[in-house]
This record gives sequence, C-alpha cells and structure tokens, in this order.
Amino acid sequence: MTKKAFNKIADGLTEAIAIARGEAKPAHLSVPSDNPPPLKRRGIVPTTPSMSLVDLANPTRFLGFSQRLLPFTWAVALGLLAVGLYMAFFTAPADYQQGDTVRIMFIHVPSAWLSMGCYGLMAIASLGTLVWRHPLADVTAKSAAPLGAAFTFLTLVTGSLWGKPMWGTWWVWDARLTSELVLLLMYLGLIALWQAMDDQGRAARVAAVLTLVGTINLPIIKFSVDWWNTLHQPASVLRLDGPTIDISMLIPLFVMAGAFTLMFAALLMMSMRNEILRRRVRTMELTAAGLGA
Amino acid sequence: MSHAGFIFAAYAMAVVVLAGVVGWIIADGRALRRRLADLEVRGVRRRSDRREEQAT
Amino acid sequence: MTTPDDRAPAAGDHAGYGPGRDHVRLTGTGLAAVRGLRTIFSDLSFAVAGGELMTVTGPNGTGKSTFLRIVAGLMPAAAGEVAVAPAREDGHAALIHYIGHHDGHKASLTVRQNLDFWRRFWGGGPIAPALERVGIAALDNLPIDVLSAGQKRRAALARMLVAPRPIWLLDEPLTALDAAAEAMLGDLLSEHLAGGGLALVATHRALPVAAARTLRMEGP
Amino acid sequence: MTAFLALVGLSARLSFGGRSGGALVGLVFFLAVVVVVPFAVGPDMNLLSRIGPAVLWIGALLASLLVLDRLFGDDRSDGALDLLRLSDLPLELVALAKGLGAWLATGLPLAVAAPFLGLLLGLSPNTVLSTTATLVVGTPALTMIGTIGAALMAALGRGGVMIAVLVLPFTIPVLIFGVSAAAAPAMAPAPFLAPFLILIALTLASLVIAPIAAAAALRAGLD
Repeated sequence: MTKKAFNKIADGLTEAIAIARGEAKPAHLSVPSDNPPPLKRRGIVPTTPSMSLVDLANPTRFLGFSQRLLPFTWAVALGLLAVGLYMAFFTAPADYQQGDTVRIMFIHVPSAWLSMGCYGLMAIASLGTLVWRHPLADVTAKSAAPLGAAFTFLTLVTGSLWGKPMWGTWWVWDARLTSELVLLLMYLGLIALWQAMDDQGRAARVAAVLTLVGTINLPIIKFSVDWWNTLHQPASVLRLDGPTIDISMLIPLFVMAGAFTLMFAALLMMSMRNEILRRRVRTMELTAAGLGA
Repeated sequence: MSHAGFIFAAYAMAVVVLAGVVGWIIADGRALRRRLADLEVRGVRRRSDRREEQAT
Repeated sequence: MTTPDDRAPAAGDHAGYGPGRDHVRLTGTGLAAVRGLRTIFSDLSFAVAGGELMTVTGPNGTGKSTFLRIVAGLMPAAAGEVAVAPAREDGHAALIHYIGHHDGHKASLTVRQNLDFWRRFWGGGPIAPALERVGIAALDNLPIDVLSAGQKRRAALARMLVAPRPIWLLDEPLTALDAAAEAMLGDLLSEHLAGGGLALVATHRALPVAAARTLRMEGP
Repeated sequence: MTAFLALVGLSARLSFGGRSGGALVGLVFFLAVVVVVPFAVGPDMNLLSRIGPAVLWIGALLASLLVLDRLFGDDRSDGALDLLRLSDLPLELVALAKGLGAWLATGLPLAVAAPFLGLLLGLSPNTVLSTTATLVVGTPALTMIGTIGAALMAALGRGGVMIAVLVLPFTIPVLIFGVSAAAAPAMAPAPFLAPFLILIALTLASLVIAPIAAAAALRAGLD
C-alpha cells in the first residue's frame, strides 16, 4: 500500500469519526463528491459527552459516516485477505489425515461463523426495531438477511466440496450440516417476508418478530437435530473440534476470519446505504406524484 | 497437491458468491442513485419548497 | 378540429371507423340482468350511433354497472342481445374500451410500463402524447401505486388514447377526478364523438358534454 | 402473436416477484420439502437416494401449484382481467399465455434447482439427469393444470392453499409417469423412455386442455 493511499484512508477514518460525533457535515449523499470538503483535522475534542449510537441513528449521518469508513474497511479486509490466503496456501501445513483439502477450512469455517454471527446481529437489530424503535435497526436487519444467506450458502457449498473427497459424498445428514441448512431456510424465509410486504415499516416489525422467534427456536432446533441424528446411525464424520487444531492452522484461520468479518461489515454498510437510498427514492416518488397533475 | 480440483473449486465458489454479492449491491446502488438523480432533475425535493416547484 | 398532422393521438382516430359519422352502431334489444334470484332490470333496449353520447342514469342499485358490463360482453345477459354494426368476424370485444370501478393497473409497474403493455397487447400508438394529453406526462416513470386515485384514473384514460377504439363504455368516470380533469375528460369525449365514435357513460353527475340520449334506469 | 407474447412477458414478470409467492418462495418451498423429508424418514442415504426422485417430484408439484393461487385473482381484483378480455385474443389463449409466463418465472427455476437438491438426497448422476429432464418436461403440465385451479380461485375470489385441494387430483397422472421415468436409472431394469414419452404427451395435452378449462372457469365465475 502506498503512503498516499494510506493517508487518504486514514483521513477518511478521522473524518468518519468526526461525522459520527456530529462535528463534521457529510457530503451530500446523492452527489458523491470527488473532493470531500476540507476538514479541520485538529481540534476534534469531544465537546459532547461521547460518540453515541444515537448520533449514528440519523440515516443521513450514517450515509456520511459509512462513506468515509468504507474504503478503510475494504482496504483492511483485502489486506487481511491477501495475508490470510498466502498463509492458507503456503505456510499452513497439510493435515496428516486430510491432506491439502484442509485448506478449504480457511474459507469454510469463517463463512460458518459469519452465517451464525449474522443471525445474531439480525436478532439484536430486531430487538432494536421492536424495543427501541431505532431508525437504522430495520435497515440493518433487512440488509443483513441476504448477506447471511450468501455466507450460509457458501458454508454449505464449501463444506460439500470438502466432504466429497473426504467422505466420498457431497452431502451427509450430519447434525451440523443439517442445522446449517435449516439456517439457510430461515434466512430465505425472512428475505421472502421482506419482499412480500410493501409497507417497509410494518414489514420491519413482522420480520423482527419472526427473527426473534427464530432465535428462541434455534437452540430447540439444534437440540432436536442432534437427537434425531444420534437416534439414527451417527455419521462417522471427521471433526475439527476446538483445541485439537494446531497453532500453524489456527493463525491463518483467524486472519481469514478477520478478513471475512470485515468484508461482511463492508458489504453490510453498502447494502444499508442502498436501503436508505431506496427509502428516499420511495419518499420522493410519493412527493413527485403529489407534485404532478 | 492432493485433491487440488476440490480446493480450487471451493475457493472459486467463494469468489463467485462474494463477487456476485458485491456486483449485485453495486448495481443496485447505481440504479438507486440514477433514480434519485432523475427525480431531482424533475424538481422533486425531499422537504419544503414544493409550491415553488409547482409554479415553474 | 385541428389538422391530423399536429394532433396528439386524440380520441378521434379509430382504425376503420372514422372519421365519418354513423359508421359504428351499438344496439341492445330486450336486455335483462338477474343477480342471484333478483331481477335487476329487464326488457331494456337502446340504440346508439357513431357520434352520439348516451348517459346512463338512475339511483344506486338499479344496475347501471351491470348494464355496462353486459354491453361490454364481460357478463352474460339473462335475456336479449347486444349487437355492433357493422358486424366483425372476431366479435366486437376489440372495438370496446371499458373503464370500470378498477383501473386495471399493475401496481408494481410504472405508469409507462403499464401503458406499454396495453399498447403491445392491443396494438396502438405512442404513449408519451397520450400521457401529455391527460396531464400526467411527468409521472411516467413512477410506480403506479404511488399515484393518487385521480392520477390513476387519468392513466386509465390515457390507455384509451393509446389504442383508439370506437366504443367507449365508462362507468362513473368522474370518480376521483378534479375539476381540470373533468374538463379534460369532456374534451376527450367531444373529440371521440366528433371522430365518429360513440360512448355510453354511467354517471350521477352532469357531464361537461351534451348527451344525445339518456337511458334512465329505474329498476325492474 | 405480439399480444400473446406481450402477455407471456407480463405474466412472467408479475409471477417472478408476485405478492403471493413468486419465484423465490416457490424455490424455498421446494427446498423446505426436500429438507423436511430426511427428518421424517431418517438420514439413511441409501433410502433417501431411492425415494429421492419421488421427493423432488412431490416438492416441485406442491411448489409449482402453491405460487399460482393469485394468477388470475389479482387480474380480477385490479380490473385487468376485463381489459384482457376486450381484445381479439381468445380467453383460452389469454389463459395459455398467463400459464406459460408463470411457468417461465416459477416452474422452470424448480427444474433448474433440482440437480442441487438431488445432491442433498444422494442421487446418482444418472438419476439427477433423469429427474431434471422429467421436471423440465413435466412442470409445464403442473403449471398448466394449476392455471385451472387459479381460474377457479379467481371465480371464488380467494387465494391460498385451496388451489392445491382443487387440482391436486388432476396432477396424479403427471406424477405417476414423471416419477417412473425419473426413478428409472435407480431401478435397474425399469424402462425410462416409455413413461418419459407419456409424460411429454401429458404435457402437450395439458397445454391444450388446461387453457380451455381455465377459460371456461373464468367465464363461469363472471359477475
């Protein structure tokens, strides 16, 4: 990374923090300015108690904030990804049992973590919608659902490509895999729910209820699936449980997990920006209809 | 490398899925921005000064 | 009337039916409608020629809407028959424009997309002048569900201009229209009649155009 | 012809993102059926691969019917059905165009998804191929039979699962020959071609008969 690019990103980050604190004005959203207004880089002293979530709740402020933060997030994500990929292919050893296929783990496991983490995020956002009526909460929940589905899908596909050479089959109805598949169904159901309703405010509350019911249900589903699975012939699946993983594999795994998480954050921000714009378009269309004729 | 095909297929799928998501989000964002610009050209404002717009 | 060249695709162009009068003739003889076991009206006859407007009036529940639907061929008559002269091999459905209580718009599409579908489905002329004529040209790119009821009704009128047809059957067309739109509809009707078309309009309010005939529905 | 194609296009477009389902809901429902079966019969891959073609067919059958419930109902309630009838295109062809559009948007994706769902059920490559082929050929019949149900639902002025109750019996022949052909590779000496050809015949027949029946149902339900 060149020094100039780094400086630009660092400036963006400083500015993002300033905007979040409500000290700087974001550039107007619909006119993406190529040269952002000069910022007072010194003197960012928190006059208000602190940068709080309430400040970010303003969608316009979020647009400005995320616009500055996005390049930074992407840069770090891609940097980590490059390091992670290098380690995954060149420094991590092949597994003594699984050989090189273990390298699939470096994308499979981070995807799996994200697929579950994303649901957790949506559950929190749903609480935000129902309890605190946070203006950005339903935007977050709506934008996260397709991303969660994408990472869940990726988990299943990479798992399948890992399973074929290891177990000789593309798919087994193992408890973990099955739970992941059920998670995909829940994501798709939520996406369908969002898509089916015109009134976004109402859709947000209904989807929030469904998400929270899902959260309560997840442990029950998990327990049932485990029970169902042990009831039948337990599949002799190789597992990479916790501490048995060697440190030489653990480090690239965490690097890749970091890269994936940051990519998820960046995608979520982009998606949320789109959602905010979509709502503005809708409002303006209604205004336009009021103006015309 | 043993089973290289499967490993590369897995990484390729990751690229395809993530690129697909990124492409979809960017295309969606562009379409929305175009729509927003189009509405603004037609003189729609989000707040206030509607009467004035109607007069012109 | 303006010269054909600078005219917007106004209400007067009917493939094969204009511009002379009396080319098209709509008659109904001995019509009756029954809903459930109740006779709504019976032995109803009328005749309207090209260039004529017939208003259909009467209290609620006397069957004005049913009458128009029967004339349009959208509902079978319990007795009697509707005829269009000159007769056409494929039936007279394609000669009729009908505007009922629902505007027939697809809510998820824009105004333009809606009209474009009907243009291709029915065959017809350009859309932009038709939208201009009914005064919603600026709204062509908006999803139709953000429009007000009056604007949707205007879009339905524009649909009639896109694919000109000699017979207009309008069921309470003034609903939701403001004064300007009412006058605009009056102009459209005058042009339509002047071009040799005919119109049946069910209404409670006075139309801005003089009616040649009035059918007063009084119940069975 | 222009009118017919225009209507096919509109129908596909509206069915794809329709209020009561659309392509996504059909696909998710299909996936859900496939996921639920192993919980009921157990995760035994040998058993699953034997009943796999049948599971995929039942899933596709239900999914393709359930997304059709408002195919004509929406047209009726928003007034578009009246306008569709005021044209030279006979109501039978209107029904055919609506059905074909709906199949492109909701039926065809099911057939395309079938190979991936086949992996979940441990189907052999040959069975995946035969199942996909029978679904491509057979889902038009399901959708067309579904249009009859959709027309009846429009006459009733309702939507929902009732459409499956109304027309499920009519789909039995399609299911019988579809599954026989699809499962043929798994049941070694069983013939594939004979049931496959009968399936094609059923589809062709449904393309003729269903629009006539749907148009009759729409006319009968007029008010």
